[in-house]
Amino acid sequence: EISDGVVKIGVLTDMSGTYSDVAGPGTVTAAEMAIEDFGGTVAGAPIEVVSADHQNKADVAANKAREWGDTQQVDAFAELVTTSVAMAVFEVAKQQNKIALVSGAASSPLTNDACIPSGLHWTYNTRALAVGTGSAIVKEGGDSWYFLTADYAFGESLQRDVTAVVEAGGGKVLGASKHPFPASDFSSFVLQAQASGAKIIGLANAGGDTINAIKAANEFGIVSAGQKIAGLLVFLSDVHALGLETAQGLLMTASFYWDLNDETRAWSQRFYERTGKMPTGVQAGVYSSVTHYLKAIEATGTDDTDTVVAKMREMPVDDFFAQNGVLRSDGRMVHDMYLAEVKSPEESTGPWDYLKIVRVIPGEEAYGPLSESTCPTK
Amino acid sequence: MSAAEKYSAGIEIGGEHSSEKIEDLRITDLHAFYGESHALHGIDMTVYQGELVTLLGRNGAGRTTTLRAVMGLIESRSGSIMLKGKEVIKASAHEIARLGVGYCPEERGIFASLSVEENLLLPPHVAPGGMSVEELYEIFPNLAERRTSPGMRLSGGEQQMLAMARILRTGATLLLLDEITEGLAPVIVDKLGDVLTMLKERGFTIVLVEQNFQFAAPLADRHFIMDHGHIVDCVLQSELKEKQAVFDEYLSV
Amino acid sequence: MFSDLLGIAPQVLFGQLLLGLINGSFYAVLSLGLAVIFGLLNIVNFAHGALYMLGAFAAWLLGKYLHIDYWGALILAPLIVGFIGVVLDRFLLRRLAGVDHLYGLLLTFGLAMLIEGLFVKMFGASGQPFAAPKALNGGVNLGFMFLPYYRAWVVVASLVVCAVTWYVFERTKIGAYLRAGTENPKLLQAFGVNVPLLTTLAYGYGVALAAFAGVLAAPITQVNPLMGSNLIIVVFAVVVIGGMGSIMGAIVTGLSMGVVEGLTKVFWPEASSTIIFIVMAIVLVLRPAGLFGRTN
Amino acid sequence: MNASGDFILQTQKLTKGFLGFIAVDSVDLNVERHTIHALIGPNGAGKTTVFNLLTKFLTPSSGTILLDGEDITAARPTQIARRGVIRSFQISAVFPHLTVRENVRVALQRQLGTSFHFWRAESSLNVLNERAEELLDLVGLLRFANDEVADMSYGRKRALEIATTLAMEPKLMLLDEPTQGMGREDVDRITELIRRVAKGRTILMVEHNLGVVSTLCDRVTVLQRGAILTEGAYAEVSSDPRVKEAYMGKSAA
Amino acid sequence: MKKYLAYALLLTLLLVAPLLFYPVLLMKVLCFALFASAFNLILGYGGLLSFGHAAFFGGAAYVTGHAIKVWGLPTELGILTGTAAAMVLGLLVGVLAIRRQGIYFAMITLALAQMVYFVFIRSGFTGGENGLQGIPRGTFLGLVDLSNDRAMYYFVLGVCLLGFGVIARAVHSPFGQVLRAIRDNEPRATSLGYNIDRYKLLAFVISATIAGLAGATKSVVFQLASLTDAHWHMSGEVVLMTLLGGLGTIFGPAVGASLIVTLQNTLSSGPLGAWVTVIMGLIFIICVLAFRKGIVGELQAALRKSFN
Ligand SMILES: Nc1ncnc2c1ncn2[C@@H]1O[C@H](COP(=O)(O)OP(=O)(O)OP(=O)(O)O)[C@@H](O)[C@H]1O
Ligand SMILES: Nc1ncnc2c1ncn2[C@@H]1O[C@H](COP(=O)(O)OP(=O)(O)OP(=O)(O)O)[C@@H](O)[C@H]1O
Ligand SMILES: CC(C)C[C@H](N)C(=O)O
Ligand SMILES: [Mg+2]
Ligand SMILES: [Mg+2]
Repeated sequence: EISDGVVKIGVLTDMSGTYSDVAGPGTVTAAEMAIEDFGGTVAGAPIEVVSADHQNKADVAANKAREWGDTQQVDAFAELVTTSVAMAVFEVAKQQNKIALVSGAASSPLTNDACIPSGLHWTYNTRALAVGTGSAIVKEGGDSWYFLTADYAFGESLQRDVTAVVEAGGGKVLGASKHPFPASDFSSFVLQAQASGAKIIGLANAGGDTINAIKAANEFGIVSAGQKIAGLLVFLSDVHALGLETAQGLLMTASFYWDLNDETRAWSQRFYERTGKMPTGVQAGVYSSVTHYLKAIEATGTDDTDTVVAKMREMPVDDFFAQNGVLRSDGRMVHDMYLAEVKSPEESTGPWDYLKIVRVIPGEEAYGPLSESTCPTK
Repeated sequence: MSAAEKYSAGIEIGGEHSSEKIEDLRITDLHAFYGESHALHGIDMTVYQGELVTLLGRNGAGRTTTLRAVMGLIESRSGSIMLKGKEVIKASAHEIARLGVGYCPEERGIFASLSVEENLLLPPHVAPGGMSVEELYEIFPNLAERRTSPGMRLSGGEQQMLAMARILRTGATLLLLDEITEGLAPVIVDKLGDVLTMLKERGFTIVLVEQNFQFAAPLADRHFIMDHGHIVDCVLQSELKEKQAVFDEYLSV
Repeated sequence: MFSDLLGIAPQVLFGQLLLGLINGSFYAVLSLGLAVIFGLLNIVNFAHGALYMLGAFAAWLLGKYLHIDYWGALILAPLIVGFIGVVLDRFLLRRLAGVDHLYGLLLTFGLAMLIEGLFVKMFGASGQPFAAPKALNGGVNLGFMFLPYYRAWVVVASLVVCAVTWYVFERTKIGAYLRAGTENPKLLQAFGVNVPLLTTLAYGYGVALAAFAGVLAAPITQVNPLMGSNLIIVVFAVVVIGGMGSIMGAIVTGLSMGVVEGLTKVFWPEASSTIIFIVMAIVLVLRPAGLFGRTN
Repeated sequence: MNASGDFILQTQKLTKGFLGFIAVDSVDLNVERHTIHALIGPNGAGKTTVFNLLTKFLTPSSGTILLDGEDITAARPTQIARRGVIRSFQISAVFPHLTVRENVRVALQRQLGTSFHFWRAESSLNVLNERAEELLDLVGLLRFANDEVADMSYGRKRALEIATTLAMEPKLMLLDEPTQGMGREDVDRITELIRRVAKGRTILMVEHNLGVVSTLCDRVTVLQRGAILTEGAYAEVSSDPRVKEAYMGKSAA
Repeated sequence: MKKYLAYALLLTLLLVAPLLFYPVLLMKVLCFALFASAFNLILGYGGLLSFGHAAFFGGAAYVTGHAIKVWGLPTELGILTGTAAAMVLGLLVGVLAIRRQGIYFAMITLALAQMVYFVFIRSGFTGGENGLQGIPRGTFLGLVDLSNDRAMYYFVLGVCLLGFGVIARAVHSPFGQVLRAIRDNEPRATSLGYNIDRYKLLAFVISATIAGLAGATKSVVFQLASLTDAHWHMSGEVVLMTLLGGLGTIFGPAVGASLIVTLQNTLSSGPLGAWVTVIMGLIFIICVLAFRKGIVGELQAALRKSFN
C-alpha cells in the first residue's frame, strides 16, 4: 500500500541560475506531464509534485530535501541538477531511505564512488560525454588539449573522464585552468589556454559558463589563430543562446534530441506548447524517470523504496526518451547516446532545427560495463 | 506684560523712536526642541540694524540654542524669525546664510583637513563688501603665520581666531557670535573687543553670546538675559547699574 | 629579456597585465564613485555594486525595448541611474542624517539586497548577453597578444572619466566643499552652501560613475543581476588599501590593484582571487590609514 | 624661591618642532611637589603641546622629561598614566551612558586586576563602591551616584571627570583649561574643587582665566613662542612688563 | 522573583518545543540565535560592526565537519575543535581589524572574511563548491544517539544555552563594564590606563568563538558544511537578525534570528519563494529607517515609558 495515501515527487532544481535553461522550470513541467500522462493516480493514490529552487547550493538542496522527507511525505526527489546538489540529496535520501531520480547532474561518480542504493542516474554522465565528444575530436586529430574546468565536482569529473579518453587515444593534456562556478569573464582563462599552445581547448563546464567561454574565445581571436574550442557538454538551450552563426560545427554529445523520430517530436511538441522552448535532454529525462518510477509503483502496488527500486531495475525503460534502457544495480540507466553536430544557418530549416546526428553511441559503449563501476553497493 | 515682551515689541530703546530703526532680526514666540526635550520656550526679541546685543545666562540657559535656531541649524523649531524683513522659520541654513548672516559657532568648527587659508576662503560670499584676507591677517597676525597649517594643528586660541576671521570675509552684516573669547589670552580678548567696536562702527549688527561679562558689558547696547529657555529680562546699556539685581539673580556675577 | 628570465612567456605576462589594467579600470571607477559618496555623505555605499549592475541592465533594457545603441546607452544609463541615486538620496539616505554612519552602510546593504533580489526575480540569475558595439568589434594583434578594441576602449574611457572627476574635485572649489562637508556638513551649510543639494548631486554622481562602469562591463561580463555583488567587496578592499582620503588615491589604487591581480595570475595563480585582500592586510599592518589616507 | 626644592616633574631642554616650526623651544620646567603650578601664555605659545609631550601624546624632538628624578622620555602613554600622571581633556571626558558611580568605578577597577575577566560577575566590582562614593562625595556628586551621566550639566560633568581622575590616585594632575566654557558659578565651584583635591597632590594647569590663576596657583610659568618668558609667583609674574605686553593686555591693571 | 518565573517558563517552552514543531527547524533557529547573540556582543556592546562573522561561523562548520568525518573525532570533540579554530581565526582577523574603527572596521572585516571565503573555495578539505557532505552526527558522550532529531535537539539546546550563558555573563562582568566604557568614550578609557585595543580584541575573539560554536553545531545538525555558511550574505543576515531583534539587548538577537529563520523557511516553500531576498532587503531598510532599536529594544522603551 501507499504510505500516507499519496505519492509525492519533489523536484529540486535550479530555477533561476546558470542551469535554469538547461533544467529549471522546464523540468517541473516535464514531471507534471509525466503525472498527467499517467492519469494522476497510481495504485489508487493521487500523485503530487512539489518543487523548489536550490540555487545550485548543496546546503539549500539538502535542507529542503530533508524537510520534504520529514514533514511533507515526499517519496522521491527528482531532477537534482548540479552534481554537488545531487550528492547532498543522496545523503538525505540514504538516511531517509527515499529515492533520488537524478537527471541534470552529470558526474560519473554518482554511480561510482558516491553511489547509493536508491540513487538512480538517468540522463547522461560525464563518461558518456567523454566517449562521445572527446573521442570524436581525438579521432579528428585533436591530440593536445587544454581544459577550462568549472571548479566543482562536475568539472573535475568531466575533465577526468575526457582526459582518460584523450590519453587512451594517444593524445596528451597540456594543462587546465579551474574557473569559479559560475564565472562571467573568461578572458584571463582563455589567454592561458591560448598560451598553452594546445590544439583543442576543452570546456569542462556547462550552461552559461560554456557560452561565456566560447564568446571570450571569439573575442580574443582564438579560433582564427588556429586553436579549436570543444564544448564537452553543450545543450540545445546553449545552441539556442549562442545562435547558429557562432555555434555551427560544434560537436556535441546528446542524450536526446527532439527531432529523432515521431515519438520524440510528438512529446517535444507538447512540451513546446507549454514552455515555448524545445526540451533539453535533462527535461526529457525527468519525464522518463518519473514515468518509470510511477510504473514500478503501479506494478508493485507499494511505494516502499526497496521494492520500487528493485522493480524499476527489473523493468526495461522503454519510452520516447530511451528504448531498451536498462537500470543497472549501480543506479546507472544505460541507454543509447547521440553524437551530433550543430548545423550551419544554411542547413537549418526552421526554429530549433539545430542538430544533425552524426552517430548513435550504443549505451554499453557510452557508459561502460557494470564491472568498471566502483559503486560499492552494486 | 513681561519685560521681554515689552522690549521685543520695540517700545523704548534708549529713548529713540522705534520707527527710525530697521529691524534686522525679529524673533517671536520661538520654540526649539532637541528630540523630545524642549529647549526654548517662546523667545521674543528684536535686534536693530547696527546694534550689538548680548545674550547672557547660565550654562544651559539656551543661548547657543537661540543662535542655532536663528541659523536654521535646529530641525524642530516653531514661532517666527524675521531676518531683514524675511520670514525664515521654515528656511534651511544655507538660505538663511545667504541673507547676509555670519555664524561663529561655540565649538569653533574649524575644518580640520583644510589649511588656515582654505578655511578662510571656504565660506562663499553672501553679500558684497567683506574684508579681504590681507586685512584679516592684519587683525589676526597669528593666523598669517600659520596660514598653511591644517586646521587640526592649530592651538585652541588660534582656532577661535580663525572661526571669527572666517565670517568677516563673506560680507555678512548680521553676525551671530557664540563665546568668541573662549580660550583666548587676555591680550587677544582685548583685541577682539577693538574688532567688535570697529565692526559696530561699520554698521554691523551683532548678537553676542558671552560668559565673560567684563568683556561684553562695555560693548553692548542691550543685554538679553536668558534662563531655562526664556528671555527673562532685557537691560539697556544705560540701566546697567540699576539692574544689578537682575545680573546677580541670573548670572551670579 | 626580463620575462624570459623568469621563465614566463611574454604573451602570458603582458596579456595578463593588460587584463589586469582593464579590471583595474573598473576598480578605479567604482572606488572613485565610493570615494565621492563617502566624501560628502559619510556613507559607505554598499549598494554601489547593485547600482553598477543597474547601469548594465539599463543599457540592456534600453537596447532591447527602445533600440538605443551602446553609445546612446553609455550616456543615458548613467543619467538614469544617477537620477535613481538622486531619488534614493532624497527619500532614504537623507533620513539618516545625524545617526551613526554605520546605519548608512546597513541601509545601502538592504538596498542592494532589494535591488538584486528584484532583478533576479525578474530576469533570473543567469546572464543576459550584451554585444559590444560594431565599431569596436575585432582587435589588433600586438604581437604578444591579441587586443580586442573593446577592451582598449574600456581602459581609455575609464581613464578619461577618472581624470575629469579628479580635476573637478581637486582643482575646483567643489573639492574644498567636499572635504569640509565630510567633516561638518551642518556648519558648511550655515555658511551658505547648499549642502543638501551638494550631497544629493554627489550621490547621484557617484552612482552614475558606477552605472558608467556597468555599461562598460556589460559586453565583457554579460548583464547579470549579481554581477556587482562580489565585485563590490573587492572594491571595498581597494578602498581600504587606498584610504578614503583622496580621489587620486582611489584612482591610483584601483588601477594598480588590477595590475597586481593580473601579475598574480601569472606568478601565483592560486592566490589571484585573494591577493588584493592580502595586500590589504599588509597595508593595514604598515599603514593603518591606507596608502593615501590621512592619519588623524 | 626654593630652587633646590623637591621636584616631582622636571623637563630639560624639552623641544618639539613641527616641520621646521618650533612649537616648544628648550623648555626647562620644574614643578615642585604638592604645589599648584600654572602654565600660561598667549595663544599658540605651546602650552597644550607641552602637555602633549609630558603625556607622550606627542614625542619630543629633543630634551628629557624626569618624573621623580627618573627619565620617562621614552615611556608610552599608558605607562605614564600608570605612574600616576593623569591628564584631563579640554572637552569633557566622561562615559555618558554609564551611571555616575560606574564612571568612577571604571577608573578604580583597574587596580582589581580583573578587568579582562569576562567570566566573573559584575557584582564582584561592588567592593569598589565605597571608595567610589568617597570620591563622589569629595566632588559633591554623591547624591547623583545612580544617575546616567548623559543628562548632567556641564559643570557637574567636569566635577565627575575630576573624581574619575582622582580614582587613578594621580601624583600629578595635568589640567588643560579646566574652567573653559563655564559660567561664573561653575568656575567658582571648580576652583574650590581643585583647591580641595590638590591636598597631597601636585597639579600643573593651563588656564586663561587670570582670576583662577591668581587665587589658586602657587607658581606660574609664562610661555611665549615656545620658550619660557618668566617664572615666579603670580604677583611677581603679573607685574612683569613683558608679560603684560605679551599676554595680559589691559586686564593686567 | 518575576524574572525567575519568566526564565522558568522560557525554559519549559524550549524543552517541549520539539513536540510541537519540526525539530530540525528549531535547531536551526537555536544555532542562528546563538550566532546572532555572539555577533551582538561585538556590535551591540563593543560598538564594532563586524561584517565578516560568517567566516567564523562557516570556518568552524568546516573544521568540525572535517574533524568528525575525516579524523573520526567524537561529536563533542569535533565541535570543540571547530570552535577553537574559530577562536584562532577570530584572533587573526581581530588583530588586523581593530586597527581601524567604524566603517573601516566593517569594510576590513568584510574583506578579510571574503579572503577566508576564497581560501575555503580553494582548499581541498572544504570540498570547494560541493561542500563537506555527510558529516555523521555521532553520539553524545558515546551514549545518546544523535541521529535521532529529538535527541539532537536537546544536545543543541544544551550547547546553545551554554553559549548564551557565556555571552550574558561576559556582558555583565568586569570586562563587560570596561567594554561599555570604551564604546562610550575611547580616549577617556585610554587615559584611564586601559589598553583599549586588547579589550576590543578580546571581545572580538569571544564573539568569533561563540559564532564558531554556533556554526560547528549547525554543521552537525545538518551534517553539512558549505560555502553558504561562510559567504558574506551570511554575515549580512546575522546583522539583520541582530538589528531586527534589537542591538545591545540580551534577547533581541535571538528573537530576530527566530523571526528571520522562520520567515525564510515559510517563504521558501510558498509562492513567495523567489522574493526572500527582496523581503529581507525591505526589512533591512525598514529597520534602519524606522526601527533602529529593534523589536526587543522598542518593547523595552515602550515598557519603560509606561512605567514612568
Ligand atoms: N544637542 C543637544 N541635545 C539635547 N539637548 C541639548 C543639546 N544641546 C543643548 N541641549 C540642552 O538645551 C539646553 C540649552 O542649551 P544651550 O546650549 O543653548 O545653552 P547655553 O545657554 O548656550 O549654555 P552653554 O554655556 O553651556 O553654552 C540645555 O539644557 C542643554 O542641555
Ligand atoms: N601637530 C602640530 N603640527 C603643527 N603645528 C602644531 C601642531 N600642534 C601644535 N602646533 C602649533 O604649535 C603652536 C603651539 O600650539 P599649542 O596648542 O601648544 O598652543 P597653546 O599654547 O596651547 O595655545 P592656546 O592657548 O591657544 O590653546 C601653535 O602655533 C600650533 O599651531
Ligand atoms: C546542467 C548541468 C550541466 C549540471 C552539471 N552537469 C552538473 O553535474 O553539475
Ligand atoms: Mg552655549
Ligand atoms: Mg591649548
